[in-house]
Formats: sequence, C-alpha cells, structure tokens
Amino acid sequence: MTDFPFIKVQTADFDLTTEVKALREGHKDIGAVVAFVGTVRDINEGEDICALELEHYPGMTEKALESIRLQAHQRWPLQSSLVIHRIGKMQPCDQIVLVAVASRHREAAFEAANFIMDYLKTNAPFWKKETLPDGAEKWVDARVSDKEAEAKWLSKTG
Amino acid sequence: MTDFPFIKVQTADFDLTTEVKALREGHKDIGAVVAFVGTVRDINEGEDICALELEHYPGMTEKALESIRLQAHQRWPLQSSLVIHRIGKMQPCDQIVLVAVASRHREAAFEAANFIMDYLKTNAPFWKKETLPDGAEKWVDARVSDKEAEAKWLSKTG
Amino acid sequence: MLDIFYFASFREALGQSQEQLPLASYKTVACLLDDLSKRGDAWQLALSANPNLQIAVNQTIADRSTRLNAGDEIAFFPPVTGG
Amino acid sequence: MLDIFYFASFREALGQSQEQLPLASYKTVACLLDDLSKRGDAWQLALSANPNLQIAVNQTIADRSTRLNAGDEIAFFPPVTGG
Repeated sequence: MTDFPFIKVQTADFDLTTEVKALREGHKDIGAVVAFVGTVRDINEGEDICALELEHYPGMTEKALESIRLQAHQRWPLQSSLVIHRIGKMQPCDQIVLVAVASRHREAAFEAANFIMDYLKTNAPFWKKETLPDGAEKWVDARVSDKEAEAKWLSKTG
Repeated sequence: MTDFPFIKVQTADFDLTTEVKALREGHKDIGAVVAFVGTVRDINEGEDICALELEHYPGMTEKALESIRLQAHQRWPLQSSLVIHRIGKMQPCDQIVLVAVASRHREAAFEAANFIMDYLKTNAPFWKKETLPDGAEKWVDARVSDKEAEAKWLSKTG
Repeated sequence: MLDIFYFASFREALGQSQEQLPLASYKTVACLLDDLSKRGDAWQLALSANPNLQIAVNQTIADRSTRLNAGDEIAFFPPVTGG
Repeated sequence: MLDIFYFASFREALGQSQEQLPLASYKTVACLLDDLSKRGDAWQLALSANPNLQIAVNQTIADRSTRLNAGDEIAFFPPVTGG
C-alpha cells in the first residue's frame, strides 16, 4: 500500500502493544516511548456524533506523513517513529490515529510525538465527516487552535 | 497491594493495549490518549548495562504517585490517568514504567503525561541499581536534568 | 493533459472527484481556477471565493502562482481535519 | 518509639534497612540525625555530611526541622532515580 514502512494508512484498527513492539524492534538503547492515540469522541462542538468517516488523498497522504516524520527526526535525536492513520467509517471510541516515537530520553520523545501530531493535523490530507443522530452528515471544520498549535513549533528550538 | 486503583507498583510486566483499554473504559468523550513507556536501556552514561534492579519505599511510593496524579488532574482537564511502575530485577529492553493519560484534546494529554513523568522522576521513591558486565553493581545517580525538567512546570500555566 | 482531483466537501459540492483537462490553456494554477470558476456558483464558491482553498500540485502543497506542466496532478480541497 | 527506615545506597552503606529508637531524645529530625551520625564515618557521610540527603516523615517529604511524635515513621534515602 505504501513505500514507507513507518507510515500506514489503513481501514483496519491497530493494536497498541503490537505497534510499539515493532517500533522498538532492533533498538536496544531506547529509554522512552511516547505513543499518542486519537480516538472518536461521541460529542464534537456540542453535537452528538453517531459515526465518523475519514476521507484522504491517496499518495499525497503518505508523502505528507513521511515528510512530517523526517522533520521530527531532523529536529530531535529519535531512534524510531511511526504513524498509523485509519480511513473509512468509524464509531465513537474507535482508534483513529497512532503516533509513536522512541528515543533515548523522554523529553525528545514527548516533543517529537507532539510535533508530529500538530503537523499531521494541519498538513496531512485527511477529512472527517460526522453523522449526527438525525442522520445528517456534516464535514468537520478545521480548528483555528490546530493552526496555532502548528505555529508554536516555528519559534521553538528542537 | 494498594488503595489507589490508578496506581500500580508491581514486579510483573504490563501490556500496553490492556492498560490503555482500562484507562479509556467508561469514558466516551476521550479524544486523545498519551502513553509514556520508560524502558531499560543497554547503556547508561557510557557504560554497558546487563541488568537493573528497582527498589522502592512501599507505602510512600503509592502516596507520592497518587499525589502527582491528582496534581495533574487539577492542572489539566483529564478524563482519566494511570501510573504503573515495576520493581525488582529487569533486563535491557524491559518496560519499567507506564504513564497514560486520557483527555478530550491532545494538548492536555501531552502536557499532563509529561508533567507526571517529570514529577515521578524526582518525587517518587524509587532507586535503580545497575549491574555492569564485570558483575559490579552501581546505584544510579540522580540527574540534574531531571530536577530542571521538574522545575520548568513551576513557571508554566496549566 | 492535467489530472484534476477534488476532495471531501469539494467533491460533494462539485459533484465529481476527478477529471482531465488539456494543459494548453493553463500556464498556472490561477489560470485553471479562473476557468473552473466560470462553471457556476458552486465552483466559484469553492474555488475562487474561498479564502481557505487548499491546492496541491503533484501531491505537494502549492498556490495560485504555481506553474503547470503536462501530466501534472492538481488537487483542490478544504483545510484538512484528520488526526 | 520511632520507626526508622534506610533505602537504596543508604541501606547498603549503613548495613541495615530499619530499626526502632525511643522517641524521648529526639524532638526533631535534626536531633535524630545528630545522634545517628555519631555511629561512625558511614553514618556521618550518608546523613550529616550529605547535601543530597532526602528525609521523609510518615511517608511525606520532610526536612531537618520537622518535629517528631510517638509512632512516627522516618526514612532516610538518596535522591530518587525511578521512571
């Protein structure tokens, strides 16, 4: 599906233990792993959510995610990292995205995982459509706070 | 072993998927989970490590961890959090500690998990002893950078 | 030829996900957008009158001034909302 | 009585993990430390001459000025290194 072994865009769910094990495989001097899991909430901007559908731009998605991952590796001393993003139909409580980062020390791992998520939110071509209780469908609006979260990294030193 | 259901001090290993599932149980409006896993590195301060032994202060450990967890909940809007810390003998690559935090949005989850780890490092009564290749045992020295990491939260607003 | 893609709310509002157009008349993304906007209100709303329009050329973020070449893949979409 | 605990490198250097002492002579942690330090070099090194000495009374971080009461649990240990 992709040429990037540490990037997966898939309809299937993922297992945290399995993925973190794969992330750590072959690296003995890892001291810190930070894993972020984004999940479907049952309420968004005050409205009940019954289902969520994730559309993406095949090809560009993988390139964008790989570019974000490489920027993180240039900025922090990481042993490894991976990004999994699901597409298709999902229910409340489902896992949507996994960003996992391994490093010698915890600060780099926390910062890099946070950075990858902030950039993914504003640069990876995914779009969410919610289904409301009355059956109506609604494209999710981009959040201003996501742009602000991305911008904060410009003034930070890695 | 403890009166704090979200604090576990145990010799047994833990499974990430199982623990994150328990963390999320009963909370539907979680949008973000951040899990930190600390692992035994095979090298520390330039020396090869063959084994690690974790000693703790039973009773005070649980109180200290619960206090740190509550401070995080006062500071950020969290749905739930948990801390698992292993004690006893461990090998390189073994998991030592898990801090997992669930929140509506990712920023609180990242910050709270980072905060709990920084405070755990300097306030929870655990001590590490390393076994070197020649069989010598050596107590690990506290790191100045850990004190600095803790101090940074004093000037930050939650 | 140029391959044009529309995603998410654009795909729905414009009633199509992709099309091919001859390169000849479009030196830049702006030229292409001007022409597409003449197709009707939905097109103008999504493409010309939309301050949040996102543009990618060959799967890399681009803008109106980006020059086009034969075989280019151009995509138009709203701000992304994944994660 | 007071329950005294020693952890990690202190436990090893002092050759014991816990002991009981009568409260009577020790109004504060400082009094207790002064007395323990008279036991020899290892005690002085770990307890009196150690700028990094950590003290807990009843499982809460304390300092030399903390007052002691009957039944208190006092612990001495080096800086923590978990996580």
